[in-house]
Amino acid sequence: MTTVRIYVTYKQSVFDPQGEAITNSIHSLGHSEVKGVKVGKFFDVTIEEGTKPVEETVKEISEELLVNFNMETYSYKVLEEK
Amino acid sequence: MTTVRIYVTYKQSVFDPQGEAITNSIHSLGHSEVKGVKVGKFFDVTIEEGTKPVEETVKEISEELLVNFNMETYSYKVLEEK
Amino acid sequence: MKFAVIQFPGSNCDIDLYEALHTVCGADVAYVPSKESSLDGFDAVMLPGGFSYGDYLRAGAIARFTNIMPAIVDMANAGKPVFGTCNGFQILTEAGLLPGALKRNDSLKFVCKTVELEVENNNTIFTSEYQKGEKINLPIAHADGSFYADPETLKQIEDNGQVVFRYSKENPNGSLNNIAGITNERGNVLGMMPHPERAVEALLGNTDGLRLFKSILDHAEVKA
Amino acid sequence: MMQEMTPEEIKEKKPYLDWSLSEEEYNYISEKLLHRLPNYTETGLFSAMWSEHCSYKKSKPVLRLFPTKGPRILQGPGEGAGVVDIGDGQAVVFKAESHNHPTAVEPYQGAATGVGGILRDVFSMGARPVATLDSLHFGELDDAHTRWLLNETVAGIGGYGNCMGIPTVGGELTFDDIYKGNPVMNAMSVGLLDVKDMQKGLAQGEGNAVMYVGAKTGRDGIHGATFASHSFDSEHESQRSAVQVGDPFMEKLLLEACLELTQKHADWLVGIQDMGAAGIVSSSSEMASEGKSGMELNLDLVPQREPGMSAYEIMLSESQERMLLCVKAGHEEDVKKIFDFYDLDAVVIGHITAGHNYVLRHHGEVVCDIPVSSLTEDVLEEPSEEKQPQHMLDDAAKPAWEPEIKDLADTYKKMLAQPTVASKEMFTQTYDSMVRTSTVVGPGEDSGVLRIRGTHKGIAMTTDGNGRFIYLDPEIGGKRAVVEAADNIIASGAEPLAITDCLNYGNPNEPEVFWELHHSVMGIAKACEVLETPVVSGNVSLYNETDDKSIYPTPMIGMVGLVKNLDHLVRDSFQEADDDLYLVGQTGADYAGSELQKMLVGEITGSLNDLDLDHIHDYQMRLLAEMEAGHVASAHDLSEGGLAVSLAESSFGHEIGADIKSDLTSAEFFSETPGRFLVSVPSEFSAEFAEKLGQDAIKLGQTGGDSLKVALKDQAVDLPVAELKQIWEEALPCLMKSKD
Ligand SMILES: Nc1ncnc2c1ncn2[C@@H]1O[C@H](COP(=O)(O)OP(=O)(O)O)[C@@H](O)[C@H]1O
Ligand SMILES: [Mg+2]
Repeated sequence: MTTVRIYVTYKQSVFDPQGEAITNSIHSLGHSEVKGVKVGKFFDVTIEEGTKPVEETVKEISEELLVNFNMETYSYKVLEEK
Repeated sequence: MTTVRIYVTYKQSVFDPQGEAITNSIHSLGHSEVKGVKVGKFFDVTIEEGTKPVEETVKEISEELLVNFNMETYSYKVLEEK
Repeated sequence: MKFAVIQFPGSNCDIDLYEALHTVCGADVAYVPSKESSLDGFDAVMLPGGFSYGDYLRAGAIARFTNIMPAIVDMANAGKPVFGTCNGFQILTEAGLLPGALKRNDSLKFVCKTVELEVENNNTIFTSEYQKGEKINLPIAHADGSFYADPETLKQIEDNGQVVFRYSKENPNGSLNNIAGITNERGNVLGMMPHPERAVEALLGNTDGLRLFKSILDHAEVKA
Repeated sequence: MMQEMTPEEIKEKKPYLDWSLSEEEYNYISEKLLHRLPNYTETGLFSAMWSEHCSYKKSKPVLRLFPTKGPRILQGPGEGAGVVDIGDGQAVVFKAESHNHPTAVEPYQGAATGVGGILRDVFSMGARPVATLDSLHFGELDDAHTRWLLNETVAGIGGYGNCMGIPTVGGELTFDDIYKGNPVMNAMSVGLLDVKDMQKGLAQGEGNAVMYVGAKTGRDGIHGATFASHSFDSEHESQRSAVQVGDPFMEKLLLEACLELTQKHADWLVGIQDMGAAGIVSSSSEMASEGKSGMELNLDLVPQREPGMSAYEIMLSESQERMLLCVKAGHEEDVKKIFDFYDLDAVVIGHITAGHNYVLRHHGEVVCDIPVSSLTEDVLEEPSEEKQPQHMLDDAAKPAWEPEIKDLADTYKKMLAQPTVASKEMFTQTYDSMVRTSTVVGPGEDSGVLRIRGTHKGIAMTTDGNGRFIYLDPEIGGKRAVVEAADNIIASGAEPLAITDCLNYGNPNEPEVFWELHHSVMGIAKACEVLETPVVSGNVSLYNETDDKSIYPTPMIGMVGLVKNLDHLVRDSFQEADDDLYLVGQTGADYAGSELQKMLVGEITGSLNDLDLDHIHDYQMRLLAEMEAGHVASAHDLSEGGLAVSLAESSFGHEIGADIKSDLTSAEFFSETPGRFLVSVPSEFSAEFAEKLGQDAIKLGQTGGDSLKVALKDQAVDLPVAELKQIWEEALPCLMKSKD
């Protein structure tokens, strides 16, 4: 079993209203040292090796389902193998 | 400037309906090698050093705002410093 | 008895609460923007539904830092009636005035419909006009209404009789123990996902929520 | 940063062709309007403002056919939204908008920003939006991508409207493979206004300020207007950066701030307009044009979300949740204070100047200096070729299709499970339809109805359009669309007031498509005249095609009506047993384009029968008078699936059945002749009702029991209401779950 963490975020130029609202809230709490917040989501996907390389599965499910390339991009990292 | 990625997830014992739904969709796409998905969110927070240690800021904003300890937990990682 | 209806940025059921109290019940009520910091002169405080701060972090999470919150906490501590519906309930849990938390609905979808509830506890200042065990119908309209508390907290809430309303036919969101509304330990803070203020006029097809407001008003009269 | 091309390089390399400005237009602008070569920024402004989306250069000659005036009409097309007087110093304000292309690309945000945009149109008039409706046409649900598109689109509409706290109270949702690559997503917003607070998009008075309020400007949606004026082909991937993200929370603040300004301090304000397609340039130049003024803006003052934006990017950005105000000199700080309270930016970015020029400064340089009218009024109208579609000629030569119903019970059940007919509740219940506690009738009936607080009146609203009919015969189909909308309004006991429209068509450069546009507008216009429902606003969406295949011509009609006394509001569902049942309107052999044809044949063919609009209007009004007299218990118009479907739907609400006997054949039971109603009348009013409706109503039988007992000329059935209801309710949830 391998667990891969897939990170999905808005593309650079896409407006992130959540990040904006959270930044404002952090400032109103007095944390002026915080310069900005961007929000993303991640998926910890547990994959059974064997049939095909883990990378391939990750690529396929990201492109078919988890990511909308019109506005999002993704990256991933293998968390653990056991 | 330091960017810290703060990860927030439901506590282990809390049902994650989104992970469940995504697992089902992945299966219906034919990826039987995927055994499970857990969903979380992350916040990339850009912090200016100086006034106080970055860790302290992260801890404060997480506990005050970003995490609801009734149902969530968090972890973080320093992404880059420049 | 004077009611305050709090307007957080993004509240949108403020008019519903206001009109239910003012036009339908003839009560004395005023809007109070959450930028204000005082509730002097008010006897009860009502937190409306809506999407405070867009619900952008978690529903109700950002609203609890508004100026008015300390005054609401003071009202709660003073034993005055504090009521939150929908987003108001979410804010009350985020602020720690009520136990537990409200998660995303199990369906992952916003749901707006009328559901059946059982009045579990009519021995509160909010529900004295109802019968214990009575079934009533109230509208819900939320995406984050699945009540969650850890097992220990849940047991406490149940043992103390803090559960006031339970979904009785179907559970529309995945709430633990079918919980639709709870009070604090003292019983003067009520949070509920359903919208009694949407059910106070026959013209709109439902008056089952009216007695909740009448109960609060009765209680004030008895006290006075 | 990329170096901008010089005017000479532009002339030579013709980048404007990619921005959908033609060489002829470019030359006309250089030679006749400016008498010089436009620079890079100016060329960008022209290409956006001269796009079909902003200028209506192709559709304008056709749009002139619409009747737009009437005794109640306070504002027709041309402003943010139409305004119709409803008495007591109040008006209803409404408009519809299409967001088909953005929705096809990013359905959640495309639909959400479509709703956000139409709301701004309504509150820019000084009105509070009180209801939203949608009109959705999607591909068949056997396709996983379509199911995803639909789910996300509905979530986007709900996500925006629910957060704003504006109830979604009605709409339509139909399915046909023709919409597979190019779904139709139209949204309509209805607002209420005290007539004295009405605003216009106007800028004038030398020295008055131009103020920018709301969200910051980013690079999103640059060239959205030209994007909307383009066909899709699978290759234009790069256009996809036009995706905009909606921020309903910001818009809620903007709404409240703008209403505070227009309702309490209108005297500070000259005009207000939302920033929609082509962002700052279209709003500011249109306001200056309306006021016959000059305007000078300093782009360095525009609140910006991203560093290093060029003048071109700032002007063309379609960032959401922004408005432009013209404020009387001296009141800038007052206005700012209002917006400050809502934590919104409000910044003076320029002034009204003497003369008629539109001047932009950026980083201390003049980057644009052109006559205002060259952007707004001098646009070359584009003559279009048109030709009657070949399929119409072919169809006319063929004998009409005659359905054969072998097993009435089986056909009836299958009909109720057609996705276009089946219950849409699984979608509509994700919309908050009750917020602000004025919804008397929410989604699921003929019209949505809202009470007007402080009065005993209501407003009824509906969206209707059936592309299949328009495709078969644009002119007759156009008439039918308006009649269907009026039927829905009248079925609620409301008097039709006026319409808005969204004209969704394919590529207008195709002569057959332009013919469809022209002739359907002729039909709509004719029906609006006869039914006395002028067109007060609308929207045109062209180039709805994927890989050269156009959608059906799909005009959406959004109609609003007035319920004079809510005591006489009429619902769809049978209210009591033993009421008399009437069918109002004649039934003919109208099978071309029907749901029955689609279900049995799998395709749409044939010619439509024309309608007698005067006659329909006449009995519609007599029916309405009976409703307003309180003689009608329930009324439901007949549309997809004809009498069969309306009968079933009317029985579902309170699970009250009916017992009817009729000379109609089982085919006619499903016929879709327009202008018909199923009406239940308490027996004490039955005689009078029958007399008033005369030849135009046929008594069918009675309500009652828990089944539908239907005896037709050739077949009879007796089906339990509960069984039919279950079929109708479960059809869509089941289709949406299917795996393939
Ligand atoms: N997408 C939608 N959004 C909101 N309401 C909808 C939608 N689709 C259908 N409805 C509601 O469902 C009911 C039935 O729709 P439809 O079959 O189009 O009605 P009709 O044929 O009477 O125009 C209508 O009340 C309509 O308001
Ligand atoms: Mg109808």
